Amino acid sequence: MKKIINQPSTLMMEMLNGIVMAHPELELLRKHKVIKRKQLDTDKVTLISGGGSGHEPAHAGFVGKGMLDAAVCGEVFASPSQIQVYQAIRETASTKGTLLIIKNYSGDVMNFKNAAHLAEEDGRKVDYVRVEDDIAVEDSLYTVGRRGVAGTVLVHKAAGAAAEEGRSLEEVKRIAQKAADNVRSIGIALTSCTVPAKGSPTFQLAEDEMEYGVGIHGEPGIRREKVLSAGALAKRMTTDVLKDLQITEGSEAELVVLINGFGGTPLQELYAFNHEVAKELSKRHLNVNRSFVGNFMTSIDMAGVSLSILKLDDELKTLISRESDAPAFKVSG
Amino acid sequence: MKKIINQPSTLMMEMLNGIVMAHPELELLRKHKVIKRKQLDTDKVTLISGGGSGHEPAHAGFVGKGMLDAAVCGEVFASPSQIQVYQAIRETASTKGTLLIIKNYSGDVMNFKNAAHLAEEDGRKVDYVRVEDDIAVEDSLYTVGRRGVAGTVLVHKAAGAAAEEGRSLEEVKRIAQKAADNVRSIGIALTSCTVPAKGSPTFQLAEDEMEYGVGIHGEPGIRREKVLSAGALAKRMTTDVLKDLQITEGSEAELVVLINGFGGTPLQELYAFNHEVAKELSKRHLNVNRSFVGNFMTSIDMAGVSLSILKLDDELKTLISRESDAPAFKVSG
Amino acid sequence: MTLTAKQTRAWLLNFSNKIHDNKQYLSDLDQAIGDGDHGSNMSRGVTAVEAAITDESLEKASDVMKKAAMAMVSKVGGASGPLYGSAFLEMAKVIDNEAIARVIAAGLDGIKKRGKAEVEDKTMVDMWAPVVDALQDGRLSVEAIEEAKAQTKPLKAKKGRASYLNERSIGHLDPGAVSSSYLFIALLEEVEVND
Amino acid sequence: MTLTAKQTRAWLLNFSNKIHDNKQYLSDLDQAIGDGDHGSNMSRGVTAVEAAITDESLEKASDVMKKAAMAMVSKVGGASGPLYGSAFLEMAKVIDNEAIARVIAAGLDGIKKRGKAEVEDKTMVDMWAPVVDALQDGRLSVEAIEEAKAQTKPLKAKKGRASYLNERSIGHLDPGAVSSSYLFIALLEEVEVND
Ligand SMILES: Nc1ncnc2c1ncn2[C@@H]1O[C@H](COP(=O)(O)OP(=O)(O)O)[C@@H](O)[C@H]1O
Ligand SMILES: Nc1ncnc2c1ncn2[C@@H]1O[C@H](COP(=O)(O)OP(=O)(O)O)[C@@H](O)[C@H]1O
Ligand SMILES: [Mg+2]
Ligand SMILES: [Mg+2]
Ligand SMILES: [Mg+2]
Ligand SMILES: [Mg+2]
Repeated sequence: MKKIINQPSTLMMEMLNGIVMAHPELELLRKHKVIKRKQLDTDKVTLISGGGSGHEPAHAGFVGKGMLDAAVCGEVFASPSQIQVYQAIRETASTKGTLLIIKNYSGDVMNFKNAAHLAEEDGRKVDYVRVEDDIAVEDSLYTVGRRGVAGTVLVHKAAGAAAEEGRSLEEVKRIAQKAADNVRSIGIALTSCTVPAKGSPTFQLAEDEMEYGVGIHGEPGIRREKVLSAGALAKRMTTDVLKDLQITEGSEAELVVLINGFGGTPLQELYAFNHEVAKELSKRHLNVNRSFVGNFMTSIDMAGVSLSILKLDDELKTLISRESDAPAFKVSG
Repeated sequence: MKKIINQPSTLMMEMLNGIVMAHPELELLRKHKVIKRKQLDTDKVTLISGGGSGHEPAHAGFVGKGMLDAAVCGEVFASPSQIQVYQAIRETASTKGTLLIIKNYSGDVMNFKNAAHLAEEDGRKVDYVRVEDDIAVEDSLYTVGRRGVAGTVLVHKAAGAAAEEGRSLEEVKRIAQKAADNVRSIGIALTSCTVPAKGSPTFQLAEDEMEYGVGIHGEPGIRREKVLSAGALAKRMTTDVLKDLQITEGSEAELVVLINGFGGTPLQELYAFNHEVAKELSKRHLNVNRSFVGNFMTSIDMAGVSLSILKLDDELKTLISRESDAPAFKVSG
Repeated sequence: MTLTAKQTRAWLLNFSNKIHDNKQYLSDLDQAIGDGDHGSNMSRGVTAVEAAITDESLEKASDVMKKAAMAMVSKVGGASGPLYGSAFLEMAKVIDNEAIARVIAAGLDGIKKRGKAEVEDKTMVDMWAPVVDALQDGRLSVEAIEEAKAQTKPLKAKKGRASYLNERSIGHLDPGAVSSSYLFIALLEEVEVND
Repeated sequence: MTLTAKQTRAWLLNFSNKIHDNKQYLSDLDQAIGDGDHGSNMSRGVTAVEAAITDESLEKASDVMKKAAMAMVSKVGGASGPLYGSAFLEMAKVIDNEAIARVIAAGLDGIKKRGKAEVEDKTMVDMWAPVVDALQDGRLSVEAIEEAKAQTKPLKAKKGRASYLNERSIGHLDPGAVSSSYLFIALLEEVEVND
């Protein structure tokens, strides 16, 4: 394993320190591994997200004006404990209540929900929304739903803008839920990530292989296949996502596209991939309102890309283009 | 070679298209591979930089308010031709003249300088500054000076802020030169990049090896060594850079730190490395004014990091903290 | 027969040792159908458990169990933290008054309530449920535990991270079932359960 | 003897073929002490040269050479683009009136003016300078070219990207000297230069 680290056990705390040094508008609650805005507006709904580490810039990079108020940071790929989340809720309480945005993984869901219950027992107003945007996982009665992946960032954005307007908890939740209901993602990997504590890649792929439908924790994808060209990949991923969103050719709805690198893929390829996706959408006479390209929800150093598409209505369209000023998600408004 | 591409020969144009799609405030002059601001202020000094591709987000990602007006894009690791640069100068001309910011590589210098001469023959006011921040290269009478690497981004920032104020070409050049004179960098690599047209890594390193003093084009470093821990690496790199800048313990000058990932290193490690560098600086009683952490001047998919330090005076301090709104360099001001 | 604080402590410390010894193995199992961290999650958890239960002033088995539950819940994120936490918490509620079969049954209920998994969903439930049955019949043995463990292999996961793999989850042991197997082997080693 | 447009075209097309044939080799050489793109840079350049000089209406050798120079300058970034461009441009100025030795000498001057390199700086100058000498003595041969090429190996680079490597540049051929060697072998194959 080649990494610029001291030892895996101290990496996370060093990283959190490094984040607040680079972004002095953020504050680290060391004991609970919570990164929060230094200046909280206690008169708006508090938005909290988080999860395991290893997805940087998620979620600390999304704390800031127009996005989150706090990110609760678990160990690499492990949800934060309910105590951490509970403390985050306490430390960022506002008069309007708190909304938790949870990526749908059993660990995250259990810990965030338990924390919400603990806080409610204190008499606080807390609600939550689960994001389940990954279409790689079949939606069926027998599973725990789908995974929450990069689409979550767009849920932060929409809910963040609504909260910033001073809307009620119910309203902000409605917006978050609407964004979550209208965003879908699919990801592929060319290489596996290497979890520092483990020191070796989580899976092995041959030079001509990729995994289609990977998660963001080094979980294998749903199929192992031969590598495709950027164009063929864009066509397939776009088709799959649009189908799941039930968007047909020529649909009026404007779309937000998020091209997310998993950490090891150069920006060069991400931008070129954006071009391929745009070509696919324009072939289908669909309108892109905005596209975001970069590393947003990574899987440490994995090479690969995910495509997320959010279907806008007028309300979401307005909110998505509002100003945001988080380290890893700045929109000029 | 595992990349998400169609073929190497079309990658660059696809990438440039993908960039302007994601950033509609930018415009691509397809014929000359120039990315420029859509809205130019013809009453401020025009700032142009550029160079080979493969350094994304450099330089297109630094085109925007408070930074550059245009980036001229060469093929992967090859300077743009003088014709391209000349056309960029023509297409972005302002009443106050044009400043070229050149990374010190023979190819870049020759092509940008020739372009400046061509434009001067048209009666235009054009000047240039060379950035030579890489201390890996010994400064000697017999070499062509040092390489220009990630420190160049801070030169863009300072000069960009000065230009935005409406200063004269001479003034903007003075600022750019001052920033260039006060910034130094050093980089290390854990893996080589893979140039798409070549398809195999430019150099090979064993599992326990790193290259100290690498450039940003896959050039080997000045020494091949055993991998160091993040702390030991930060200590050595910080010491080397400070020494070259002649900054001694307890010096009053405030510093800007730029931790630059080469493309394949996860943000996790970059932030943790920022923490180690901050520790080294604070041990020496030095004051960090600001630190920037991320992928700014990459070498495609190389794993590694560079450290740049800019020594501030009051003037540079003001300029560095001015607002900037380029896709890859947003400062809130 | 009910457990004493001393027995409970010995049981959990034995469990803890087994987790540490098999940390890498548990992560390897999780690598195949999950995200490769079950060993480190559990080892972080039991380290906290050890620290929490060494306090000699804990007089009742329920005190020890409650401390262990809190340690798991606060130190282990991931799915296994709250699940073991719930199990231990429910066990703490009855451990001072009920026989061991009823205690483990209470733990199983905690897991099922928290994780909504049923038998054959390829989770730790597939270890706890057969163990409860065996205890009720007074025939819990290492063999029975190993048997239950092996039974998770052909199952298709329906809960937890492995469920996202669908067909590809078949043919691998469930990591949580394996870590739970150490809990019950430790129980056999420390306590005479089948009397 | 001065070159005709036809001879010049044949010479440059032959050069172009050699570059295409050795594209990978040139990049490999550049990989050792540079950034591994000299082959692709040159091949992009000569492709543009081919297209520019096929125009049969170019009547003078200088017209052909000027077109080639512009093609190199506009299509090749990197260090080699402006250097070959300057060489060809300076050669164009004299090619209609001077003997070949003077033509190559003019090219060499262009390179030196543009790149500020001297002999033994481990650049293409170390190919052009001995070739000029040999031409002046009427003894240019493949052996002399190969000899000059080999001479670049022990040198330490003082100009260009390889100079950043310092000591580590020793022991490798200079890629630009090698690509220039094809220019002169092509010249030998197309023109009787030593008369
Ligand atoms: N809903 C659930 N009910 C019961 N057990 C579960 C459930 N979800 C996961 N598990 C158990 O947790 C184990 C994985 O734990 P761990 O790897 O520590 O957490 P994570 O999956 O969050 O990385 C699985 O092997 C399984 O036994
Ligand atoms: N200053 C210079 N003077 C003469 N030749 C030079 C100079 N700099 C570079 N070269 C030549 O250019 C060659 C490298 O060209 P190339 O790889 O195409 O450009 P780059 O170095 O920009 O990648 C070197 O091998 C050398 O022969
Ligand atoms: Mg996990
Ligand atoms: Mg080059
Ligand atoms: Mg796991
Ligand atoms: Mg080169």
